[in-house]
Amino acid sequence: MNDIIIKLLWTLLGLFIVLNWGMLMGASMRKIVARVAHRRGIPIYQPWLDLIKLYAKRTSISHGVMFYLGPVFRLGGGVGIFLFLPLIYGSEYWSNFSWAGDLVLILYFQFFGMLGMALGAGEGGHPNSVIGITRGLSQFTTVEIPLTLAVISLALQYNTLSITEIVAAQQGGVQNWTLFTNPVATVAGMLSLLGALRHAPFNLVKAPNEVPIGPPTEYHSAFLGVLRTNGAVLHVVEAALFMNLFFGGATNWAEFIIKTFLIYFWSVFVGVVHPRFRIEQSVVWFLKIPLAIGVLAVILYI
Amino acid sequence: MVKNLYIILVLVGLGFMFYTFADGFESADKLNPVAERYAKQGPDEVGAANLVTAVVVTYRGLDTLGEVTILFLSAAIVAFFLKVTYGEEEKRQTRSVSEIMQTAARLLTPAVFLLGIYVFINGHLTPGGGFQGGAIIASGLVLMLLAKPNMKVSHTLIHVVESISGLAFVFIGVLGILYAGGFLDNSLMGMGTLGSLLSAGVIPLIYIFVGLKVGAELSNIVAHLQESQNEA
Amino acid sequence: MVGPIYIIAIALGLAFLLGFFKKLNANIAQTFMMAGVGAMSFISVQWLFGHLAGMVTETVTYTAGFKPPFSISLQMGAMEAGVTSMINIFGFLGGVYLWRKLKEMGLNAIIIYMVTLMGLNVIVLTRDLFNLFVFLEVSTIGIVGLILLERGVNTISSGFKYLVAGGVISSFMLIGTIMIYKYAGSLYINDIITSNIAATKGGMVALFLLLIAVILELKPFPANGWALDVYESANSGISAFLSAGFATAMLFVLYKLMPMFPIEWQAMVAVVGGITFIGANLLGIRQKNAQRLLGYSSAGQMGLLTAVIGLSSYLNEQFIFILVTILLGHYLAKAGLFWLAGIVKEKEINSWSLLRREPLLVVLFGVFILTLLGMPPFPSFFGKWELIMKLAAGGQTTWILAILIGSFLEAVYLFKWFGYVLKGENEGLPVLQIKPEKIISPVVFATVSVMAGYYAGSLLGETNFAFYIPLMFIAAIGLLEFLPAFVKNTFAIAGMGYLAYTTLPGLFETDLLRFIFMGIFILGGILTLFAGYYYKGKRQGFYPSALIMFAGLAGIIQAETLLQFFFSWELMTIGSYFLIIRGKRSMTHGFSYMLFSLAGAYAILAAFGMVDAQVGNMLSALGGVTSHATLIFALLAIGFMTKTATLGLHIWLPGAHAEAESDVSPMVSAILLKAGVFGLLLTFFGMGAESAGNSSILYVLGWLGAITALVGNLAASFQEDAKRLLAYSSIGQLGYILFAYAMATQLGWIGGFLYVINHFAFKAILFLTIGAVVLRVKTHNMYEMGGLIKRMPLAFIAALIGIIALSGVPPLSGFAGKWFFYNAVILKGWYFQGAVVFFAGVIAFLYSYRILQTVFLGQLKDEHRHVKEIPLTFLIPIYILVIGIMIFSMYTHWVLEPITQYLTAYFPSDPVHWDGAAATTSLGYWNGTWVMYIIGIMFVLILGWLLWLNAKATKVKQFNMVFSGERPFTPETTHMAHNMYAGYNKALGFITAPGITTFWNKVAEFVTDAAGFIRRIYTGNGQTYAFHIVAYIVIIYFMIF
Amino acid sequence: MIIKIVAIIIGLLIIGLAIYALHAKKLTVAILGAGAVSLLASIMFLLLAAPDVAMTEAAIGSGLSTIIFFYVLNKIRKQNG
Amino acid sequence: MENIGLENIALFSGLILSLVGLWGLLTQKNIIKMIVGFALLDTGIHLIMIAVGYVKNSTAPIIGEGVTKANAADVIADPIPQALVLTAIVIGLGITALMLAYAVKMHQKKKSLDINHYKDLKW
Repeated sequence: MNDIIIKLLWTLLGLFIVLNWGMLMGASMRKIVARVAHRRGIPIYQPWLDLIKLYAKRTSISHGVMFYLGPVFRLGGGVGIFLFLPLIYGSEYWSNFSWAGDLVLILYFQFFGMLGMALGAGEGGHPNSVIGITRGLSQFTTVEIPLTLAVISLALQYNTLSITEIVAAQQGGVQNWTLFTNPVATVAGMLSLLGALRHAPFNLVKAPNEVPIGPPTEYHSAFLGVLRTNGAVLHVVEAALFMNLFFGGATNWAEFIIKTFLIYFWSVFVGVVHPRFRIEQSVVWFLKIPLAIGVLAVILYI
Repeated sequence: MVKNLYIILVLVGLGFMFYTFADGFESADKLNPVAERYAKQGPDEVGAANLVTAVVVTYRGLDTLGEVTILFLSAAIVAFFLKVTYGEEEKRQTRSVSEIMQTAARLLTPAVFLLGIYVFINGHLTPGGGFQGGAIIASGLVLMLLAKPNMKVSHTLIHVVESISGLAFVFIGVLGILYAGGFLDNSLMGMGTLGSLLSAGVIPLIYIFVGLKVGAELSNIVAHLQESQNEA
Repeated sequence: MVGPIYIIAIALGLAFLLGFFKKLNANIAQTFMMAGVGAMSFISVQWLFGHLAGMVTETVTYTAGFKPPFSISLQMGAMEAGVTSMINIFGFLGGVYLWRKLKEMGLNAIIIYMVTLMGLNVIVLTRDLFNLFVFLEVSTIGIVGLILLERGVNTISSGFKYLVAGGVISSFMLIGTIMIYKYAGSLYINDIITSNIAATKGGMVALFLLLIAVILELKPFPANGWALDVYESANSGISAFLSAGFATAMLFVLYKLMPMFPIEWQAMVAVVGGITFIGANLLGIRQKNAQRLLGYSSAGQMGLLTAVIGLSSYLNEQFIFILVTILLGHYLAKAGLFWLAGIVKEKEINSWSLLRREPLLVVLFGVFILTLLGMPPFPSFFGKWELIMKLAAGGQTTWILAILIGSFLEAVYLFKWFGYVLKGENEGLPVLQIKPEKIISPVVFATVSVMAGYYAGSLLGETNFAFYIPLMFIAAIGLLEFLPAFVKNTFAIAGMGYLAYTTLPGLFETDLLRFIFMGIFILGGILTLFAGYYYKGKRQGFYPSALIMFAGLAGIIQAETLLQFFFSWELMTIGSYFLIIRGKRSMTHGFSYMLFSLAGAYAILAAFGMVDAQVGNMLSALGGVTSHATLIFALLAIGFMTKTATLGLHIWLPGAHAEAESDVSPMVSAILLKAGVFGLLLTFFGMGAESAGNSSILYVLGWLGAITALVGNLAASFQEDAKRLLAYSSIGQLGYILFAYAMATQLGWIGGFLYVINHFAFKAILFLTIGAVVLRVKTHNMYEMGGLIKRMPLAFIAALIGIIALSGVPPLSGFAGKWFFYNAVILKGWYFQGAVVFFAGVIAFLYSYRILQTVFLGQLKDEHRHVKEIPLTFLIPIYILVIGIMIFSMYTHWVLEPITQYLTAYFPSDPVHWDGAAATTSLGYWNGTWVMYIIGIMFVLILGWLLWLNAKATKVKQFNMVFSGERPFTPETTHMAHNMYAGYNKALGFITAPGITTFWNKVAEFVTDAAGFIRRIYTGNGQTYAFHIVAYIVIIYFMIF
Repeated sequence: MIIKIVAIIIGLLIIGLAIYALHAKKLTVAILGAGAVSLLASIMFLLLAAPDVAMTEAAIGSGLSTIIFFYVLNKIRKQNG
Repeated sequence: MENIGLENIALFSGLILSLVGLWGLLTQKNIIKMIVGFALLDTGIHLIMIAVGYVKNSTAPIIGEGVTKANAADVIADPIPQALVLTAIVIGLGITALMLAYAVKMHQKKKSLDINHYKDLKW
């Protein structure tokens, strides 16, 4: 019993680290993007302020039960991935609850949050949220394919679906990273990451610059706070997943922070230099080059 | 025309098929075993001098029954079909028939009837029999009708004759099962002397009935046709 | 025993006697006639019973006191007794049926009727060739007379055509007969058989003429236009006479004379019959006139029987059985249908809907149609079964194909007709006037058909009494049709419960595979039946149909022999067809369902034939097949895939499932589809997946399953109709299942089982929920719904659980399937198929979201502001399933571990290890229970946190939302539901282009066009028909000489 | 020998009359032709030692049949008129 | 001439007469003529049948002048085909009468004897 409580405490600590790191990373990215566009950008502490403000807001309205549950699902999705993901290789405590399920569990748990969010936003009754969701789902379907193929390739390469074992196989030097041992799969995975994180050019879903659109339209105050929390957690966790799969994992928090930052940066960087796709364009795009690369990745390991 | 060509083609094919029958066709020098038995034993078994009659009435009696049935059916159908609906009773044929014709018919008709009866009574002895006799009787009726187109033939009479003779035919047949070797067995009655009128078992009896029946049925057909002439 | 000669004596004596009474009261005359026919029937039936009881032996009656060949003899063997019984009993019932007509037409008609019947008797009995000819003429002339019961110009001209054709045919017969006499020296059939007549060319030609004349009397395609006109225009009682009486007798003549002909001609007879069977049935497709249609069918059936006679050398000891059962089926059904045609008095088959005014007539119609088609439990089913088995044993694959094609074509028009009867607007249908004397005979024949079916089945030595218990139960329910629905529903559920009680425990001990499927069938049956309490009134026809389906389903599980399996399979198909077409607009879909099912069933039948030929009748012996194993495997797979709606064979499913009633959709979707899966599993288990041929088929099936999943899911995403969406989703899910089983590895099959159970549970939940919602909101279109969560929250929760289970999101059971898939795919090496499947799995989110969003979320429509929660009768089964699915998700290992053990027998390598809830493979691991716990706790914690933060959240009105300062529009325009995935459709919609539907439509079009083209040979000109006859003779002559 | 020649002549006549009957413009001629064919056939039967058949053919084939034909023809004429 | 017997002549005439009759039945548009054709076909068949029953140089199968019970088997023609023909003739008459009755009724309905006018039922 003690074990579990201690485990739980460590996990909560990890979650806290990840959350803060996520916010910091998000803020710094926005800063970078702003600088590229010759703007000053937000102060680096802005996300914290936002979050506190949102959680503290008094007005709160609800459109119904599912509306209420939507953010819960959403954050549950992010935290869930965190829970099933081993963060630091070799550390029993930082491996969270990854013993309950392997890579497949994480791949499919991504949908948990998406689906709940989508339904919650749907109950809000705002037409734009539905539009956003349909776009998001549409895009996500094809984003998954290269990732799936990359995962299959990895499973073939390492003969396992356990993330811990995949990381273990990459220890012993940079040359053992999947990035170098299986570059094709890495490329496929990284392209998929672009879509998964929904940065430009695949950000029509959120379309941050237009009038309120996308799933969060109706959400505000604590609801939005929960969503923001999830955003921060999810970004880090997604990056951590890719780190584990392709970049040798992390043996300590420093390595974790550097690698996740770079992975995250990659997605932002691509977004800055590319215009936005329409949904059917991105759907088709993922079915072309990334798909081909994914297929190649598998073929190489047959 | 193309169609006729097809027909010719098909008929030529048929001719080709038929040619296999004609090709090398030779009549036998002697009778086959079945016919031979009829020839050898027929006079004794059946007692009929006319072996064709023996075959028709006895050996293949069932065929004859079927044949009578067919005529019966045809008569019934024609009657059933051309059921006369006298729209206007008076609208009869008015064409007059010549005096000579009428007289001749009046004289000839009984003779024709008698001839018919003669033919079927002697069916087991000489050529002829029930069918021919019946046909002759019907011709007599035609003669009558020619002379008197407006004559109303008594259907009741025809039907009674037809029914009685038909029933008698069947009855004799059944008696054969009960008292002799089988349906239509000839040996129900004595064979008599070959060549005499009262011989050949029940053949004369049957032929009388067949003759009456055929005569009645053919008359029936003719009468119906005649009456339908006057149909409204 | 009263001798057969008395048949003649009675009929003729009576006929001549009646002549006395030209003016006699027709009633009395008719009573005499019926007494006479009754006596004839008695004579033949007593002989039949004597033969059946073994009391008498083949008896020959001599006439004129001489033995054949010197006189004509009548033979009364078992066959003769049977056939004359058939003819006379038909004659009696037909007389009852025609009572009024005959009376109206008078004495002559009565006499003709009786004499014609007598003629047919003699045709059957006589052993003399010329006598045969004479009485054939008697019958022909009699029929020509009977045609005149109707006096329309068409009837008369068709009678003339018949007469001309009959005259030509009998001329050839006469030439043949006399030439046979010439060469054989005898007219006694036995003599001719023993004589060496075929040695000479002339003798051969003579025999040929006789044979072809007999065949022509059976109305072979295409030389049968003359008969069709009569069938069409004669009084229906007479058409029945022609079809059931005359054709039966003529068929027997062919049978009787067959030994006369050289053995090589059997092939010719068979081919002629086969061409007729296919040709006549093909032309039937375009036919609209009911009686003419029956005429085509009649010709077709005679063709089949002719083929059977021609194929007798392959059928060995079962020849008689096959001949008699198929003949009996034809006889009963055709007579019955013609009689019904007379009751309906509508010419066009699409006006037959007025039968619906009388449920009894519908039942009769159904019995006759199914009898005709050889469906269980009717006699011809067993005949066709044995036929295929024996042909397969003889290696006659082409023949099997031909017979199945012909049967299929026949089914096409019969079921189309059936559809017209069962469906359409009830409004404005005139009331049927049924005279009592017209209904007796069909009822008797329908009853006989059922009993004969049972008898035929028991003759095959199957212990199939057990199979009749459910049928009796169904019949009992059928008799209780007058009771209100809820009473019948209770009976039905009780019956299912009893079935569960008697079967499930035993199966649990012995066979897990069967236990699982039986559990799904029975449990699903009870739950979906429970929803039926919602319906008020009598719900006529529902319970018999549903129970027939469930009886079939239970039967395929319990079947031990191939025959039992196929019997149950067809039973299930019929029951489900009836269920499906109950929907308002489901006729066309039910029709295509039936066609695909039948085609599939025929594929199965063909495969079973080949199996039976090699290893016998036991289902368990499937594995012993050695030759043609791959073909058998493929045929079985195709057959079963018509039921699982695999891509290419799926076009029936969406409509059939979507348009069915609310509680029928889950029956046919969640439950019925599993029958196909069960069949596939039997095949895979039975035949093994190891052999090279099979594994390459499985490879194809794997791809097929994957693509089916993709296309099904994609198409589901683009539907506007909620039930159609679910239907397409079923296609996709069944694609997964096919894929899983095609992998033929332990992991794959575990995944497959998981999907089977999972799909059953969530699809039942979803269809019940959506069906109930549809009942409430009265529309299928999702864009006309929306916001219903406010009105029916319980329905929403159920649907949500169902959707989560469907989409494979952890922690519900769907994920377990995905997990096994990943492991299986990678270990099997089917990476790209796997990728397609996973892609399909992601696409499932699109429609999952769509159905939840557009039905339950978004804007509530004004007209739905007061709809009620879905009915309790639906909620109860739904929530039982919801609880079930939760338990199954949490403790998946309770089910999967035994399955793993079960499968170890087939896959000894054992890649999955179970340690409590934790599953481990060489690749990965997964602990369902813990995942559930972790996610549950986390979810509760976050929810609690949000509640703490946001405790005072107030509910706002529907239109209170962020809308750029504008007031939103109406619910209709604000509800984004129509064409939801427009962008996606633009990108990938081409995949769902209805190419397959178009393909099948083109096929159908081609067939109907062909039928339309070929049937132009029937110009209506009597002369042309006569020419056809002559040309037919000549052509066949030149083909065999 | 003479019988044979007679038979051949009768045979030829039969065929010729038959063709003539079928191609006659007038129906009465056609019917009479058929009757004549029947009559000739009955002579042929006589030659072939079948007096019974000859009688029958003469009485029925050429006699009654022809009469019936004429009745029908007459009837049809009346229907036309 | 020697090897052509009476029976050959009869058979040949019969066969050709049948073909002619059939030709008439198949080509004549007039219903009455079709029936005439049918009657000819029938007569042809009767000829064939009698030809089959003929035995070389035989006499009628009637016991009387020249035919005794003893020599009957050697001198008579086969009685069976003759009996059959008797039946066939009567049957032919029945059918012909029926056809004619039909012709009358058909004509009554449509006032036409052309077989081409009676094809309302087809396909």
